[in-house]
Amino acid sequence: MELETALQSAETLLQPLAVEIKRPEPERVDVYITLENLKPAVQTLVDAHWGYLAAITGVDKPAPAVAGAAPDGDVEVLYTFANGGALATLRVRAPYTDAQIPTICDIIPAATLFERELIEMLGVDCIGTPDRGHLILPDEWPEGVYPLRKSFTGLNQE
Amino acid sequence: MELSLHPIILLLFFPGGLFLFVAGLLYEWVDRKLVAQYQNRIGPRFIQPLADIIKLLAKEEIVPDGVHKGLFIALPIVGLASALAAALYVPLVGFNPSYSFNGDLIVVVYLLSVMTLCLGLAGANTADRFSLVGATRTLTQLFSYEAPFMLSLLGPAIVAGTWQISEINAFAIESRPWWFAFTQIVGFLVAMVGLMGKLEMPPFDAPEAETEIVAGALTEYSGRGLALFRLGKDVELVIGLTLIAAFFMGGLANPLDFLWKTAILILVVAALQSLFARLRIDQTVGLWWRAGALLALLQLLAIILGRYLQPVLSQFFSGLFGG
Amino acid sequence: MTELKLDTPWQRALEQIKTWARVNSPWAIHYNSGSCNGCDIEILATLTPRYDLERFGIKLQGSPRHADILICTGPVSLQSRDRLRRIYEQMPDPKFVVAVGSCGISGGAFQGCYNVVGSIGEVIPVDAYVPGCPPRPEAIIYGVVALLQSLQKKPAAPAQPVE
Amino acid sequence: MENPESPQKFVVPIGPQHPALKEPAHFEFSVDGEIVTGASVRLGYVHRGIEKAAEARNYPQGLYLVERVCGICSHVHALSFALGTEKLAKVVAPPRAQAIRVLTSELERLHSHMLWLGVAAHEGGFDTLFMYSWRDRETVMDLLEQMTGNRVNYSINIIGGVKQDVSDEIKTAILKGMDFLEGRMTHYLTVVTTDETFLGRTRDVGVMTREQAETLGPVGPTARASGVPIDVRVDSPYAGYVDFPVNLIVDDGCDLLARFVVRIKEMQESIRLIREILDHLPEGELAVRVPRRIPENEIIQRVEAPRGELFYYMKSNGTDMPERVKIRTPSLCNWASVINLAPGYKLADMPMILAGIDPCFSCNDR
Repeated sequence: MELETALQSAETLLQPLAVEIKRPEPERVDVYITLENLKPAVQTLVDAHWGYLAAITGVDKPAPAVAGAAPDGDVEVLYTFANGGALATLRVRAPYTDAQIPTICDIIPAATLFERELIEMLGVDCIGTPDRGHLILPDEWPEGVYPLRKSFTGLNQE
Repeated sequence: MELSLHPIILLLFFPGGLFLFVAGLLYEWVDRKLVAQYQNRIGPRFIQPLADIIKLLAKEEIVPDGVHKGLFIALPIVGLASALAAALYVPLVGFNPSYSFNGDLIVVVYLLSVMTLCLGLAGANTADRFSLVGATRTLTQLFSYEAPFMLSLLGPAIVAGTWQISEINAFAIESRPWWFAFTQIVGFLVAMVGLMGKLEMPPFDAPEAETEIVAGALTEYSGRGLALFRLGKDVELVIGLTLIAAFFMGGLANPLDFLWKTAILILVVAALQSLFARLRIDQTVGLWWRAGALLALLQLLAIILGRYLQPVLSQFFSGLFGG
Repeated sequence: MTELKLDTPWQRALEQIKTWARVNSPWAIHYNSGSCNGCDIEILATLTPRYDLERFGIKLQGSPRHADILICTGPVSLQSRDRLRRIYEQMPDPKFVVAVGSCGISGGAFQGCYNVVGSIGEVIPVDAYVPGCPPRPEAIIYGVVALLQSLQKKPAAPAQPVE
Repeated sequence: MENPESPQKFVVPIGPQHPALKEPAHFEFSVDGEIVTGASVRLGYVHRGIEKAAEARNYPQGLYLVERVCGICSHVHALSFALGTEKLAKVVAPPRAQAIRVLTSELERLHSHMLWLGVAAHEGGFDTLFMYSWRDRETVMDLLEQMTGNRVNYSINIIGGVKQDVSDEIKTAILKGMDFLEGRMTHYLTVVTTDETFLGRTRDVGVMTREQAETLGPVGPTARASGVPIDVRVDSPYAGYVDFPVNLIVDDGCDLLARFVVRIKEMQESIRLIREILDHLPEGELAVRVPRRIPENEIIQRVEAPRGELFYYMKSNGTDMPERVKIRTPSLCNWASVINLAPGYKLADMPMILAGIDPCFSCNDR
C-alpha cells in the first residue's frame, strides 16, 4: 500500500477516538488518545489489518509540551504499529501514582513479552496481562525498583 | 594361524587385555582423525586417546547424591569386562581365537550388548534428567538394532553350517575369492549399519546427542567411570570390526589380513559418520525395524533356499564351469 | 585434604605422567555469563577448520563433569552469577578457568551497568585472562596453550572451595 | 508463558549451560515420552541494562556501547543508532557513506547467516555442514577485517558517515570473495534440499502457517519463510537501500526447511547486492560534521537486521546525551512463535526448532 494512503487510512480509522493527531515525520503519524479508548483504538487497527504491532515503548517524564502532564511526573507509553513503510503510534499517558494501563494481550497475544518488559522496567501496571513474571530482570531483583525510571540511579549494592 | 602361548599371556597381554586397549585407542584415534579430515580439519595427534584416558583416570571422580553408589562404580567395570570377555572368541589380529566352542557367536553378540545394557542402567541410575532420557534412548536403540545385527551375522554362519566363529572364519578363508560381502551384500550392509548403531556413532548417536541431552547416560560420569566406559567402547569397536571382517571379507588368516581389512572398514565407518545428520530415536528405530530386520530376514530366506537348492545347483554349475 | 607427599621416584614419575596427560588432553566447557556473544562466536571459530583446537586435544564438552577448563565470557550478569559458581563447583578437580574478553576482566563496555557484577574474578578464581573485545581466535588459543604450559611448571594445586 | 507445573509431568530443563545454547537461557520442556507437551523460557541471563547505560553516555560513546548489544549483528545496531542520531540532528550522511554502510550490513548478513547455518546444522547433529559453513565464513570475516580492521564489532560507523573508505584493492578482494561464496551457496542449497537425513530432520518440523505467523508476530526470515512479506529494506528503504533496491525473498513452505532455504537465498541476494554496490560506488567524502548537542527531537528508526526488523526509538533533549533509547530487537518478536509451536514435536526436534528462529539472547536481553 503506498505510504501516503496507508497514513491517510490510519488517520481516518483513528479520527473518532483521537484527542489529537500529528505528523512529526513524513512516514509517521502520532495519535494521542486517552486511557479508556486505548483498547478500542488497537481493536480498530487490528480489525482493519493495518500492519502489525512493532513495539511498545515506555518513556519516563515525556516533554512537557503536551498539556496535562501530572505534577509528580508520569510515564508515556507508545504503541507503534507498522504497515509497510508507514508507522502509526498510539500515545497514552499514565501518572506515576496509579500507572494503570489496560492490557492488549487479548487482542494481540504476542504483545505479552512487550508488556512484561514494560511492567518490570517502568512500573506500569498492565491490568489483565496473562503473565507478569520477570522477562529480563534477575529473579533476586528487589520489588518496586524500576530501572528505566529517571529516579533510579543504580542498584545500591547491599 | 595357530598361536601357542601361555594362556595367561593370551589373556593379559597379547590378543587379550593390554594389546586390546592399545588397539582400541589406536582405532579410536584413526576414527577421530578420519572424521576430522572429512570435515576439513587437521584432527588430533595419535597419542590423544591415550592422553584422554590417563587424564580421566587421574581426575577426581564425583559420585552424585541420589545415586546407588555401588552400582555407579560397578557398571563401568562390568561393561568393560563383558567387552574384554567377548574379545576372547574373536580372531583378533588374524590368529585363531584363544577360546572357541560351538555356539560362541551367540555368546559374543550377547556380551557386546551387555556393554550397552550397562550404559542404559548407568543412565537410569542417576536422577539427572538428561541421563534418564539418554538411558531410555540407549535401551530403545539396543532393542532395535540387536535383531537385524544378529540376523545378518547368522547369514555366513548358516552357509558355513556352524555356530563357531573360528570355523566360520576358516570357511571364509577357504572360499577366498567369494567374499560373503559380495554374495550376501544385504547381510554385509545391515551388519555394518548394525555395528554403527551398537557403538552409537553418528548418525545413530541419539542416545548421547550432545546438543539435546548433553552426554546422555554418561552426563554424570567423570574420571574413572567415564574412562572405563570410553575404553569399553573402543574395545567394542575393535571387536566389531574384526567380527565383520572375519565374516564378510573372506576371513582373517594373518595379521596383515587383519590390518588392511579393518582399515578399509574403519574408512567406510568414518565416511558414513560424517555424511549424515543425526537421526531422531524414532527415525532410527523405524529404520531398523522397517528396513534392517526385513532385509536381514529376506537375506536369511535366500540363504536357506540356497542351502536346499545347493546340491541341485552345484551339479548344474559344475556342469557349466567344469567343477 | 592433606596429600601424603611421598617423594619417591615412582611418585615423581607418576606425577609427570599425570601432568603430561593433563596438558595434552584438556577438555573445555564454555559458559557465556552475560557477554554480547562476540567472544562466544570467536571461541566457536577456534573449533572450525581454520583454527581447529582439536589439534591440541582441546575438545568442547557438554557436561561440566567431563571438563577440565571452563572458558567463560561476559561480565557476569546478576542472573547468571550463582549459575556460574554452580558450574564451577560441578567440575571435578583439577580445574582451571580462562576468562575470555575484556568484559570478563573489567566489565568491558558494560562497566557501571546496573545488572552487571563487573568481572569474572569476583565470582570464581580465574587462571588465565585473554584480553580483547573480542580477542581473535589465535589469541584465545594462545591463552589456553599458555595456561597449559604454566601447568607444566607447577602441577595443579587442588582448587580451594569457593566461599 | 509459565504453564502450571503439574507434578506427574516429566520436565526436561535445558538450563543456562547447555551445548545446544551458545548463550544462556533456561527452557523447560514438559515431556511425556519423547513428545513435548509444553514449553516455557526464562530469559534475562544476558541482561546488562544497555538502554539505561545509553542515557548516561553521549552520542559517540552511545554508538560504541550500542555496537556491543550483540556481537553477531553489531554493525546493524550501530547503523540504526547513527541513522537515528542523524535524523534527530536533521543531518544526512553523504551518498558514499550510505553505500559503504549498506555494503557492510550485507557482508554482516552473509557472515551472520553462515554462522547460523553452521550452528543450526550442529544442533541437528550434522557437524560436517557446521565445519564447512564456518570455514567458508572465514572468507567474509577476512574481507570485513581487511575493510574495517576487526573481525567482529567492526565499528565502521560514526555519527554522520563512515570511518574507512573502500579502496580498489579492497574492492577486488571482495569481488573475488563473492565469486567463491556464490559457488558455495549453490552447494549449500543443494545439500539442504536434497540430503535425506537432513530433510528428515527439517521437513514438516516446526510448522508455522501464515495465519499463525500473523498472530504470533515473528519478523525477518522466520516470518518470510511462512509467507509474510515484511522486510524493512523493501518496505521503508533506509541508508543506501534507496539507490540499491533489494528484491524480497519469500517462501511459503512454513516449516524449518523453508527457513533454511529463505536464509540461503537471502545470502545469494546479498552477494548480488554487494556486487552491484561495488560497481556503482558513488563518489564523495565519507562523513559530514554533526553538532555535539542534538536539538530536542524524537524519532523512530527501523533497520533490517539479519534476524529481522530492528526497532529504535530515540528521544533527544538538547544536551549531548540522549534522553531515551529504546531498542526492540527482532529476537524478542520471534520468541512467541517458538514457544507456542513447540508442543507436539519430539524432544529431539527442540534444538532445531529453537535454532530455526536464529535466537540471539544478547539481542533480546539487551
